[in-house]
Amino acid sequence: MSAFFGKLMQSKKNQIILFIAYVVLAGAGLFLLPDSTIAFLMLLFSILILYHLNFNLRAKWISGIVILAIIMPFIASQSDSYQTYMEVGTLVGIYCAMALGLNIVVGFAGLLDLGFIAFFAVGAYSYAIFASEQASKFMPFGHYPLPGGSFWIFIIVGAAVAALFGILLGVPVLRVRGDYLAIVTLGFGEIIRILLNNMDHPINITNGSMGIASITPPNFFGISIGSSSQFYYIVFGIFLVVIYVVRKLENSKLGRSWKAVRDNEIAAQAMGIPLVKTKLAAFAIGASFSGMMGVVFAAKQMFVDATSFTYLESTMVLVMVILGGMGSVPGVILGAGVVIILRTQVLTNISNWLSSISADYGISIPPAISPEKMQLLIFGLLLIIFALYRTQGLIPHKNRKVNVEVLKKESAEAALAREKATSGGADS
Amino acid sequence: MLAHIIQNLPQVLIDGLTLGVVYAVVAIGYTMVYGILELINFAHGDVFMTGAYIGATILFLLMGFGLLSSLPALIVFLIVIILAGTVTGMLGVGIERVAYRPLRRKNAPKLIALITSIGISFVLEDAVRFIAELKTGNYIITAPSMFNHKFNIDIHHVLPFFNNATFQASFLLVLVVTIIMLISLDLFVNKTKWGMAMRAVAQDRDTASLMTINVNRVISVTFFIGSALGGATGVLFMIQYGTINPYIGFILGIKAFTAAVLGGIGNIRGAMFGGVMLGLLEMFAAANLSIITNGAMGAEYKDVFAFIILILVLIFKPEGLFGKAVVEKV
Amino acid sequence: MTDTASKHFLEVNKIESFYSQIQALEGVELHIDQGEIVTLIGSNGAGKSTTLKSISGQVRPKKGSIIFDGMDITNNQAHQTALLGIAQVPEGRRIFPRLSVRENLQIGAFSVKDKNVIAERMERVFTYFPRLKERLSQKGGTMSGGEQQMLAIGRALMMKPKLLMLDEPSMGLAPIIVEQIFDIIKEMNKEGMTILLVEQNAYQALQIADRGYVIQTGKIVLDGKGDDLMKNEQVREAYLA
Amino acid sequence: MNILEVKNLTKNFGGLTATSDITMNVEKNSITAVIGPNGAGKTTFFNMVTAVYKPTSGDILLNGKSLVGLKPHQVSQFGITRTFQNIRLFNEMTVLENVLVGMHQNLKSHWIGTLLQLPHIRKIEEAAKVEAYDILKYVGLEDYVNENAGNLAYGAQRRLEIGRAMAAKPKILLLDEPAAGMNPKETDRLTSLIHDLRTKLDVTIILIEHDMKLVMKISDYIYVLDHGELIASGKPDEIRTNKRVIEAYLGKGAVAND
Amino acid sequence: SSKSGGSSGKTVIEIGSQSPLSGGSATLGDAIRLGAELAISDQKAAFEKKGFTIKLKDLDDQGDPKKGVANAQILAADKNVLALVGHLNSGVAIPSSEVYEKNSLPMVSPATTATVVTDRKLKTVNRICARDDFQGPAGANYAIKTLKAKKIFVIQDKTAYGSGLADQFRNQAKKLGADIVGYEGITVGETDFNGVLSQAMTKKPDLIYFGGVYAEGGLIIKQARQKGFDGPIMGGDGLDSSSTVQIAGDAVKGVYLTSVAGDVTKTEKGQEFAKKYKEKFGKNVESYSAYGYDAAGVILKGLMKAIDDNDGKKPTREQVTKAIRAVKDYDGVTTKVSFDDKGDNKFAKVYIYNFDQAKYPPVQKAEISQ
Ligand SMILES: Nc1ncnc2c1ncn2[C@@H]1O[C@H](COP(=O)(O)OP(=O)(O)OP(=O)(O)O)[C@@H](O)[C@H]1O
Ligand SMILES: Nc1ncnc2c1ncn2[C@@H]1O[C@H](COP(=O)(O)OP(=O)(O)OP(=O)(O)O)[C@@H](O)[C@H]1O
Ligand SMILES: CC(C)C[C@H](N)C(=O)O
Ligand SMILES: [Mg+2]
Ligand SMILES: [Mg+2]
Repeated sequence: MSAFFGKLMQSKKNQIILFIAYVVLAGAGLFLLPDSTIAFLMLLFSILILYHLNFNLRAKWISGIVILAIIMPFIASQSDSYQTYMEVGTLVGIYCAMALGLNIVVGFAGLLDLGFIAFFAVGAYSYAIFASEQASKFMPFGHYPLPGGSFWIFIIVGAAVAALFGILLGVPVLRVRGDYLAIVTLGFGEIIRILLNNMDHPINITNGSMGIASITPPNFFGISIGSSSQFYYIVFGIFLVVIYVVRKLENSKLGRSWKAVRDNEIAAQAMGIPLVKTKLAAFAIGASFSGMMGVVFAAKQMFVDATSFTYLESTMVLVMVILGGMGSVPGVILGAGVVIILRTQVLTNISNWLSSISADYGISIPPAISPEKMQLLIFGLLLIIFALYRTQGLIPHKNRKVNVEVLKKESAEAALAREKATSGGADS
Repeated sequence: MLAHIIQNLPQVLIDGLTLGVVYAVVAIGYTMVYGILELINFAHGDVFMTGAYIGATILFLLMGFGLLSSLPALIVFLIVIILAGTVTGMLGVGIERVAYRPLRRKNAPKLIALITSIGISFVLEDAVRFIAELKTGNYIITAPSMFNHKFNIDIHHVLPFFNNATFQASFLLVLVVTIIMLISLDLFVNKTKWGMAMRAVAQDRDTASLMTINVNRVISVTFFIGSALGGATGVLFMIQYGTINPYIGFILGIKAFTAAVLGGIGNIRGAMFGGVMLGLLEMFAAANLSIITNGAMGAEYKDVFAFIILILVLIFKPEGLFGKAVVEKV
Repeated sequence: MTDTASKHFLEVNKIESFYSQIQALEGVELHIDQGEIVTLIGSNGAGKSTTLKSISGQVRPKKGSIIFDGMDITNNQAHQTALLGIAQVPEGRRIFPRLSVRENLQIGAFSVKDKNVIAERMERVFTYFPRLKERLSQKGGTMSGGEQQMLAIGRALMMKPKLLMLDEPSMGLAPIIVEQIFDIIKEMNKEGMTILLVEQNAYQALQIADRGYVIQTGKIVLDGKGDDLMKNEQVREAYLA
Repeated sequence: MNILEVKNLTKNFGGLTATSDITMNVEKNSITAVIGPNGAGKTTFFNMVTAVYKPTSGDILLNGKSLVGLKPHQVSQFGITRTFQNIRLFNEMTVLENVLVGMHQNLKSHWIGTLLQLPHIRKIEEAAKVEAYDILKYVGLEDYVNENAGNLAYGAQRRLEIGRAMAAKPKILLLDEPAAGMNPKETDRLTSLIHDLRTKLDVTIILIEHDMKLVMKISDYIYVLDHGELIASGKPDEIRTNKRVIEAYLGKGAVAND
Repeated sequence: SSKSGGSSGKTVIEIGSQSPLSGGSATLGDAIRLGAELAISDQKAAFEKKGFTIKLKDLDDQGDPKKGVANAQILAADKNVLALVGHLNSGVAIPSSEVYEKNSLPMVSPATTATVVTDRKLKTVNRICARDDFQGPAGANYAIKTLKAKKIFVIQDKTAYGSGLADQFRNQAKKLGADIVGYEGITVGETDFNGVLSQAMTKKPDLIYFGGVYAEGGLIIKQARQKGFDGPIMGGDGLDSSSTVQIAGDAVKGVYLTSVAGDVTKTEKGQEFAKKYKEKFGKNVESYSAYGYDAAGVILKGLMKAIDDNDGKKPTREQVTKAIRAVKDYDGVTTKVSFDDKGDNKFAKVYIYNFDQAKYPPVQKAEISQ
């Protein structure tokens, strides 16, 4: 059976046909079934399948974007759960970008960061403060809330402010090494959270534990953006940019410097890599992704308070990175997707389903162990199982391989050219 | 202002010490596991919590047999703490078997164990909650009160600029027991062959096994000791604070981990010192911050205060207070 | 397990060892008799270290078997094999960096209970390497390269094994010490220790060895008496300058 | 002309004097060897030149400018690159990437340019790969281009270290026991490789090595350390017969063998 | 689960519920859910008659705003869900209600007291309990006028609820001329509050006020007593739980609290409810059990009205939203309900309780209407 399947998948044409069939099937399921979470997940799963097929890279990218930006939203829009699906999609996008940012810090540069959510918070608050009445409580000039159009500028501002904080955090990092870093970052994250939760006096900057409510929704050429399906596209856009940046950086000079520092600091320095600058770059760039998404998050929730930025959140982002496969971009994306979908959708659905069958069959479960309460337990078990069975992560990191044949050829050509040049020089 | 702070000092010291020794012993669990596996065992705070529940269970069982009233409190206490420590120790060994050893066998990257430890942490919290709630209807458990005789230190009489301080008998108990635990552990690790084996395993597992050291056994023993200490501390915690719930391990875990780092992670004396210092710092900050800042910052900033001190310490002594700078021969 | 297999002190039967997917040994076969000095030579990456690691249990062969003193140790854990009396001086020294020199030596005799025996053996090591005695409380990791090598050899001697496997013991040592190392090996051998020696310094290795094996890309391609191998045209061509 | 001058260099570790009052001059484009018994202070000397350790006292001058007080990466940027006695590769990176990192300081491809996909940046990166491949061919690792460096056998790792250091195109190349872990045949190849390197890269080489055959064959000048002190210096023939050197370091056999 | 069939071929209508079922304040969260469940099972028959099966869809918001919002999306997407009982925590209710508003899904909260909840004037947001700007001042009045407190030390838990309430209390107390000798924050989840209490002791207050929930409040009470504080300690509805007694033990004596929930055991109706509750779930009632029950009751009343107005067909959410807001003089087990234009209950009262022994419920001392 599997041999047959293997053979079937060998030909590219078969792959294309089967893949399209799968997408159509999942899409039809999403379209036709009234409650189609499974079909929705199947459709998302197609991206993972796509990743494993051996199409060329461009075809994969295009099909992936088409599925996520057109097919999925369109079909889902026919469903009652449209906004739910889009909300899940939006959250996945937000956390993917954040996890990709953390991946730069942890996966590439090898710096364990337990307070990463702070940058998200900084981004969120920077928009929340200025896009609500809040700013007028301490700003002597200007009119607040700023109009929804400012959102677009704030995406950049959020990135910049978060990057700045990243550098700020970097300063103690210059001296602290290895796992001591973990605790410094944890402390930093907690400090930021506590400050945000308390800066309502003497000057009211963050409105303290009451949080900031009534944040102005973004405005796109006069259209006010409020629904998850709209945010989905904003997030999707940012997400594509982030992926592009990460992929390019990974194989750039800077990316190699990160990995060199991660693998061996002393040797990296001996090769002329400045430790401080390289680490700071990792912190700043990683943080900036988080900051951008923080802005989006604030705009989407229309309310922020410090409870969204706890230490547990930081560890969740870290879980996404490690679970997905440290340093592996597709892995980290998958990790974020799995964790978010589990937490927001699957676990809730499972527990609902359990309690509805127990109700249907008239089984009375003591309130102490009712399935609604078991989400964390199931999540914990799943984490353990994942980790034990995918020890290298869901999609383990692989170093990009160069094509040796091409190098060989180019090297020969270059040698020939050099030879010509020297003999030519001799001629004249 | 200063007068206020000074008046309060004896009480703040006592309270800080109480909290500090609890941090210290839990911190040792972190430090030991970290020292040997370079793993931040996120589940350790919850092992501590489970120990408290196990202790409570034993206490209630004893009460059920009517032993609580017939035996001297100290004997009951010893039974409970030893039994609870042992059971928690075995729990720790079990966790290591299930969640960490398979990873080691598969040569997984170090950080993946972080995931299983977080998973274990969730599972422990919820499992304890279910069981407690199922048995008692409420997951918050209040232990029968023991050692709640109150003492008053009449220091004001001797040194009039101090206010009097009070503490309960349980404070003395906590202090004495933790000091005994800490000293015996320190001796064990620094003076016995097992201790040397632990340090060797920590530094190079493969080579340690070439020296006839059974690496898995050493790790099991480490987990047993760390977890047993955690469990025993859980019992002390229950006696000192009276009430336990399944979530006490979370924040306490973070604090204890912080303390371990402050002292120099992997270093047992460091963990002790870091724990006590953190307890004192926190207590001092909570009691005095708003006096010092004239109301601009209150007790809610105590963790900021503690973390800033931590960061400062690490900036000036990056290997923690007791850690030795690891000179890497190049 | 099988007693029929115990013709030799150590028997390595067609073992195949892997590093995850990569095959490093493709059926290595060799044997050592009690009291012999046997050397294993081969170029970089041939599989010498992997062979030693397979015997000591650090790498578990997927196929084949290893019999030591009549016991099948193929699937032993490393510490079990070590307890049977097989010591290894690992490639790259692998000193415990944060243990002192003294502790590094003590741990070599981890299975020995008697303190006097440990002290005795330590004295013996000091006669070979007086430098170690001068530096008893220095952290192993801060010793110079050659000092670490001495420590690694000394640590293995502390175990007083039945079979001593040395992975490039002369590496990083001053010429004057290298000579001494080979003397020590001979001396140990005279006292009854069986030796398996991996050396880049093939010349000297073959000189003191009773027999030798040549390994190439994971397979034994040649074996014979030490002298014979030294004269072998192929060997001279490949390994001796 | 002296490219590197070392003046009264001393390093103490607590009570231990690892190098004591060393003065050396290294001539441009020469091959200079530093030899001596184990623990003599050779590696410590390298560590001070590359700013891994700060000298207790004394000075190190590169073309007349002091290097003391610089950061390791700055020293590297001034054109001094080294290999390590206990190998330090980037284990989780491929063999090719290791060499590319070696080339970094001469690689003019800023990451912002990479992000913008500027064509000339791509060209630079592409050319760098070809050059890295050439270097790998040179050190005989062309079959391991995509292998993780940590998976190489010991000898191969040594050669990769040399390749990585070469890639930096240094003015001064410090090699710490490059032949350790190589058999005589391989050492021979390495000898000619180092020899070629000097002319090919126009580089000054300082080398620590216990393989006397190699040292005597390629060194222009030799310094001998013992217990942190300079006990002799001179041309190979002078050193070979120096009584003090034989006693402390070479041993009788070594002389006979040669 | 949208099998529109149901067990007997009837149209399914679901009532959502969101409250923390796990975590620190689960005692109260669970009570809300169980109260709602009881209300639904009580009225199941009435709806069956009209051809509808009503069901509870209960979700755990974990006291976490993000989880609350995600759950809100799930509920909003389920077209069978026409209304929702919840939340417990103001901090969760505020962002979640933005989602409800967008989806016209009406919510009736039994317990969120923060002012912002209804001050945003959302059409879908209602609550049957009193507001903190009523509860806090009521507490202050009692503390100063009845308990004669002059120097008050305020501690709060730095959550939207705790600081909101403590702020309201402080402002009123100041107005009445009391001296606020300290105003300190603590961290939710911690267990040792001796530091703050030491500070309090040096200020020699004659009353300590705590804005927060029982998990921390219980310990503060206990530790304050251990420190030798024997004056009155006062708190808000967050302390109105059997868990306060469970945690504080004997120390709870002399604790006063304001609550927005009335004592069910005072009326016959209430006692009957408590009995039924205990029978069905094997637990004693908590402060918010009856409020969960009444919140669901209000929803069901509105729903029934909407069905009738819609000729017996399943109404739209908009219809239900309007019908619920229009509920007049609903007579529940503990409270009467009529909503004003913000969604606040005109009949909401604040009650003052005192623990005179270590037993829940405490003794009702006063009942204050607006
Ligand atoms: N950890 C590893 N992961 C993957 N491959 C490895 C690993 N260690 C060794 N190898 C490969 O296994 C083969 C044999 O290596 P081994 O170390 O046994 O060689 P060796 O003969 O000891 O070489 P050397 O003389 O350089 O020490 C080599 O091709 C090497 O690349
Ligand atoms: N960080 C350190 N702390 C203490 N002692 C040190 C440190 N580094 C080196 N030493 C000591 O200084 C001396 C010189 O060491 P170094 O590494 O320079 O020797 P070397 O000449 O390179 O020897 P080898 O040929 O064995 O590599 C040695 O005795 C060593 O133990
Ligand atoms: C149980 C209470 C603490 C809930 C509180 N009334 C709130 O609005 O959050
Ligand atoms: Mg080898
Ligand atoms: Mg050296």
